[in-house]
Amino acid sequence: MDIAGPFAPVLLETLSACGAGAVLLVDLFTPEARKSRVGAASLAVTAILFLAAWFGMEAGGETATLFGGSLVLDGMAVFLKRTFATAGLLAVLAAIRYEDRLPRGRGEFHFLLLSALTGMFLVSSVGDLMSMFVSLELVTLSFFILAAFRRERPESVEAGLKLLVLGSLAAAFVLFGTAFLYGATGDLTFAGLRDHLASLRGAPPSRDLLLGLLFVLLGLGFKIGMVPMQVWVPDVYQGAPAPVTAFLAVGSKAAGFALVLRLVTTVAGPGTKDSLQLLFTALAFATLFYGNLAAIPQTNVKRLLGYSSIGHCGYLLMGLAALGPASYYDESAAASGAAAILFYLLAYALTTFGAFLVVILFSAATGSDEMDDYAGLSRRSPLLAASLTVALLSLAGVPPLAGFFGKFMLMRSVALTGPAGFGLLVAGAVNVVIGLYYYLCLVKRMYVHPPKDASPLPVTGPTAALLYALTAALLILGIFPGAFVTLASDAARAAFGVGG
Amino acid sequence: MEGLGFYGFGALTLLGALLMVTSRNPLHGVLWLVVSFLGLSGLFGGLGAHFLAAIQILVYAGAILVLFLFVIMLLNLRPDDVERMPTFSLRGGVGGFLVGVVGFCAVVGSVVMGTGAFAKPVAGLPPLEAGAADVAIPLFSTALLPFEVVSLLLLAAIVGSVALTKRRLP
Amino acid sequence: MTPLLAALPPVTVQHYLLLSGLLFAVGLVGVLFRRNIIIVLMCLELMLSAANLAFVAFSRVHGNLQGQVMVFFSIAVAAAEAAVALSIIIALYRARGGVDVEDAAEMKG
Amino acid sequence: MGPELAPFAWAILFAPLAAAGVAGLLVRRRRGLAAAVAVSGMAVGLLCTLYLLARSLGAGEGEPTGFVHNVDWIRAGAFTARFGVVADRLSLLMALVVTGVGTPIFVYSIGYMHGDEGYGRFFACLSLFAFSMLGIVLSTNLLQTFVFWELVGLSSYLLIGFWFGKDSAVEAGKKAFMVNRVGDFGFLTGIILLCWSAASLPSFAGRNPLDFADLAAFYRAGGYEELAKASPHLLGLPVPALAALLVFCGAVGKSAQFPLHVWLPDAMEGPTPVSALMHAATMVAAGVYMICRVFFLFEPFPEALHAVAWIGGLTAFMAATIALVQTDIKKVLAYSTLSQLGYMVMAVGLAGATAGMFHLTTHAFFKALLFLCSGSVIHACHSQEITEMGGLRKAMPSTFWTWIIGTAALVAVPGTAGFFSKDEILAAAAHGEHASLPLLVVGLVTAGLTAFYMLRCTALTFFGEYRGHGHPHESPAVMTLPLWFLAVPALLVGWLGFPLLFHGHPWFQGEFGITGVKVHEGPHEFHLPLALVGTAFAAAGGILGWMVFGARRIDAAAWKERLLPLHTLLSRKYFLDEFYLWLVRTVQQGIAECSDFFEQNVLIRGVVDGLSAAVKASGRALRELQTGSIHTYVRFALAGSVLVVAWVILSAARGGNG
Repeated sequence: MDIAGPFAPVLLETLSACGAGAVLLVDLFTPEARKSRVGAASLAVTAILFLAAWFGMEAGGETATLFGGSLVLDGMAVFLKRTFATAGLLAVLAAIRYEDRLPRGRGEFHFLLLSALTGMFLVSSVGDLMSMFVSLELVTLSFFILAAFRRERPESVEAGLKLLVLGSLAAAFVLFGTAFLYGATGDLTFAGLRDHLASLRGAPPSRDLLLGLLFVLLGLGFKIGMVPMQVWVPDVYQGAPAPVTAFLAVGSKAAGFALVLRLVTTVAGPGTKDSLQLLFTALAFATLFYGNLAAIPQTNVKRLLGYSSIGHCGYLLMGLAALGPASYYDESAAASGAAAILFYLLAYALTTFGAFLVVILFSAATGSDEMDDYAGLSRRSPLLAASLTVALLSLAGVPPLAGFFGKFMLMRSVALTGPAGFGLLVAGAVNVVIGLYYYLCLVKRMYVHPPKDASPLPVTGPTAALLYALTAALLILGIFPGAFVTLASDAARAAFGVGG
Repeated sequence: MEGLGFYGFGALTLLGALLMVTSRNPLHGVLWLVVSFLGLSGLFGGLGAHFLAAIQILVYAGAILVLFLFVIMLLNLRPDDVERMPTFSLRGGVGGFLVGVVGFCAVVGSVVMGTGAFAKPVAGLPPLEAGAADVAIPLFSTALLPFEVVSLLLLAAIVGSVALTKRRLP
Repeated sequence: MTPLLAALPPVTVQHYLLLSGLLFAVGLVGVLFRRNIIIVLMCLELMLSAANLAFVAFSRVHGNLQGQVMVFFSIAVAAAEAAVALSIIIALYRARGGVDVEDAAEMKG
Repeated sequence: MGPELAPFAWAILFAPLAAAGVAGLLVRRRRGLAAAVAVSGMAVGLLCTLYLLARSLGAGEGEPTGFVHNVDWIRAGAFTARFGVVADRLSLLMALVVTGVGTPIFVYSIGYMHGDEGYGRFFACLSLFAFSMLGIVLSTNLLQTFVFWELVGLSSYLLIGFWFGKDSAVEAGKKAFMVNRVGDFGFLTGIILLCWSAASLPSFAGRNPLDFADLAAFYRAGGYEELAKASPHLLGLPVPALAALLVFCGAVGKSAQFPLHVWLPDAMEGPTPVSALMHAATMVAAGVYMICRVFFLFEPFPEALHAVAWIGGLTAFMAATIALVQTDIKKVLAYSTLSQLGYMVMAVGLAGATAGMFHLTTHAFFKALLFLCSGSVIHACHSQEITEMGGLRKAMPSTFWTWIIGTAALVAVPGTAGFFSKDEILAAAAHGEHASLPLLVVGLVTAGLTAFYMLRCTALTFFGEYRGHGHPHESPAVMTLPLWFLAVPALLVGWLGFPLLFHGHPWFQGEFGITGVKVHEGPHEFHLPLALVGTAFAAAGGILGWMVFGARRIDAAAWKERLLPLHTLLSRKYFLDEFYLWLVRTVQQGIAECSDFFEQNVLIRGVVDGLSAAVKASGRALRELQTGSIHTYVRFALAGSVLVVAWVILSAARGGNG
């Protein structure tokens, strides 16, 4: 369906930027008593974006470029945009459930959600480092404000401040690294970088290029919660308003991985593969164990999900470790790693929102995020308990839920690299067991422990429908992943230039 | 002449930066940072980036740092309000300094000094003079997308700042 | 004056890069050790500027203007970041009554 | 018999799922209807199984005895995963076990669950469990097996969590889930290793590395040698042998073999025979079934088979010694189950899939029967301690007689089901291709121990005086009828494997399904001398047990009345008692305590608890890092980044210069 003509490649970005402005205008002209219209307007925008992303874009179409190569729309970008559009829609739905606790600034809140979403759309298809930097900053900056948005709560401000200081440090890393990439290649486009590496004919790249690449990767590692840039994650997850946390968990991670993938597909070549595989294997190890071990003693649900999100970054890094030298399948191991990352991100988006929606509803009703207060939830609201259980099991990677298939694909891609990946496979397996342990601790509280306060928690019709839909989506993605796997794998193979 | 410019402005920049980092009074810190940015502007000029040299003074020194001053005065911060002592626990301080700062300098320094392509004297490079018009051409052609994104970014920053700071809580 | 200059080695791109690295490191020192959040913020700005210096130097090396255009964007981003950061600082001051980094350490573990 | 019968096979799989959906979502609050839906779902599965089995057995010479029906599930580039059903004698036999044991259990639950709040939900969960179990049974490929494998674990966890509502039981459920995951990840790693190594061979092209039939055909054509040559040795083993052992890890977890057996006795803790049954008759058998299904992976590697057989033998012996000293009726049966599972695994390692499957089938029926009986007893006595029972044979005649039938089958009284399957295993240990004298001894001793503890348990439960509280009475018909329903196969199912009787229909030999399980060449024999020796061991154990616990009680009563007149008899009794005490305290108790000590201290405390303590401690240590101070965070991030950059650049420099 071609509704935008030559502007089709920037359709989503344009729509969401205009939508953000429209939401501000609606806010401006809406009397105080009818502020729920703002949320409705924002919902309409994201619903249109969702439909446009899933039904208005061709996944297998030709790669389109605009702005002289600054913007590239290929299969990978389309897949990521669909993930972002889904996350954006769910974030706005979650935010509407949360609005009662926003005493002011609904318009601004939704505007910032949409501007972050615009940034994510841009990030998924940037073609040069300038666009990368500013799009990334658009996402980050929107999240600085969103995290601190409930400024009457000290935790929220603290979350914003921590995000700000570490995020700015990461931005400085990215900028410094970009400078060295520019110094080494004389160009700021991904194509230029690729040409430069191709001209080396398999020789390892110069050390200044490596320095630049590493600083950019570490700066992006901040977005995805990768060791050693992961320290902010638990505090910010705990302190930020819950819909923001969910959007941050999904959007920031996916945006970071979009860029890491873009960068790695650009630089992966005979001269860099060894270093990259070693690097990502080590980082995946550290990140996996850090996130999952530190999650065990947690008592706050949002904080637990924060540590778990670090763990999930570790799993995703396993897909990057598959980009190294492959003994049996050369390019296809790399492509399957990238495909696994894409699929995992989509599954993670749905799962995370499934979990956070329950967290939002629960804290709206009880004002608490403590795990102990979840005791006996199954008796107070079977639907909430069941939805959260399904989401947690999907995070843990239990079949037939979406998370299982994602982990299976990641592990498969690591296995395809041959015996070199064996240690990482074992580490992944061990971490799945650890992860299961702490998720089950929460499940146990909900189903076994007696409730302190037995009053039922009612769930209204639309919310229940949303919970059912998310649970169904997790099952569908786990049981019939075929279509999505095909999309992800076509996208990844196109990005690596593997035929078929 | 090239040499004089670099050493002079470089020393100014570094000195300003060091004094900013060590100043107890944030007000003094801002002023030292202005000095440092003036030096940086001189360095930009020496490298032929005349437009950026002007921007550095107009935007950084003229706008951003004034905003800092404004906030410091708004909050009425005095030196002893905040900095009772810097956090310098022995372990974190020495470890952070050694691994972080010294390690950073060592890595970057060794890479810079080890790359032969950067050993060329600047004076020998082909001249590059970039005034406003020269920078504007790529800015509005090849770099149009980031330019548009920056406009959105600034809008988001404005909206966000207003949302975070406006006084009235209904 | 002249003998002093003559005694110094000719200025190479490395000099600019080392200066840029040093400025970045000075910024790092501030972020690592200062408690006044405003100073920390200024140090972050200094780090961005240090990267800008490297960009301009590389722009001179390669003889193209891409680096300078990037610096333009970097300054714009820095401005936006400063505005947001200062508003968060004001919110922090209202919530905690101070601007000490160590005050914002309630969430941990 | 061909794919035109596929609808029946799909019906076996999806009837319980449909029942779960209807019972769970539509009629959850209408108790009777939910139960009826669940029972009929199982009954449909049972009927379809019986029909297909009849067709398979009735297949004429040269006609296929099974079929595979696949649909493409996920297709992504070079990777295709299928979803399908396989109906051959192996899978149909297992399906018969699941549905044939499952149906009476469902009926029994109607009575046992009477008055429970979550009646409808319970039946939905039970049906879901049956669906996942049948999914493993009918699976055509490794990935599908793995998915249902996990689903079985999950649904049993849900059932335990649902049913107990008390902390220790859910801890047990969690432990079961966790320990199983350890095995499962061996399994998954094995699958991936196998796929990776097989798919890398050019001669494998065109086949699906996950598919049982494709893999089996490849192995039968000698592909394993190529595989072993093409890939490097890992841990001193050729890759296909390592993959086989890793796949076996999955079975070790699910079938509760040493050293992952620790979860099974705990899973019995709860008061319900229904939930325990899953851990006795069907779910734990999944591991044995799975290694039978992929037996072709083990067949070419004697070292792998030996490992399997020894793990099985060790489990069988160890669990039997522990069972000797248990006083909880369900714990006795739990350790007995462990022991019998070990027997099955040993059988697979020694004789091949057919013997293992034979014992699995007979065991499923009589162990299910014994568990239902124990449930009936617990229902009547409100206690699980056999020291608080006694004399129940008069109060509960149906339960008593069916228990006796089950015990006879377990003890392997000639003519009962257990006799034939146990004989086959002993014969394999004595005369088979991989015969092993030590394992024969283990098998015989275990047979004796089995008889001993079962007689002890029977004597203490059903004979003598009632020592508990209240007045035990027989359970309602809805509970006793399933007992009789199961008693029939417990007595008779063994004859199916008796070669002299079914000479024309060799059930447990020859080509045994699409994956070409084939060990016994030539006609199967019945080994009379060995059968006698085995029976003698069992009889010795049984008589000793009876003397000590049955006979002693009668005489002990008499002894109190007539203290002096029968002095010599008494002294003899005393001698026996002392001997028994000595035997139990020093030898058996010693072995049992050693095993128990090993399990409690080394395995649970040392490995399981130690690991979890280490994990928790490191979690807390990492937590210390998260001080909340931005300075700490910046320092960590910066120091980490600098180290990463320095490491990569230095290693790249070394690589570049060197």
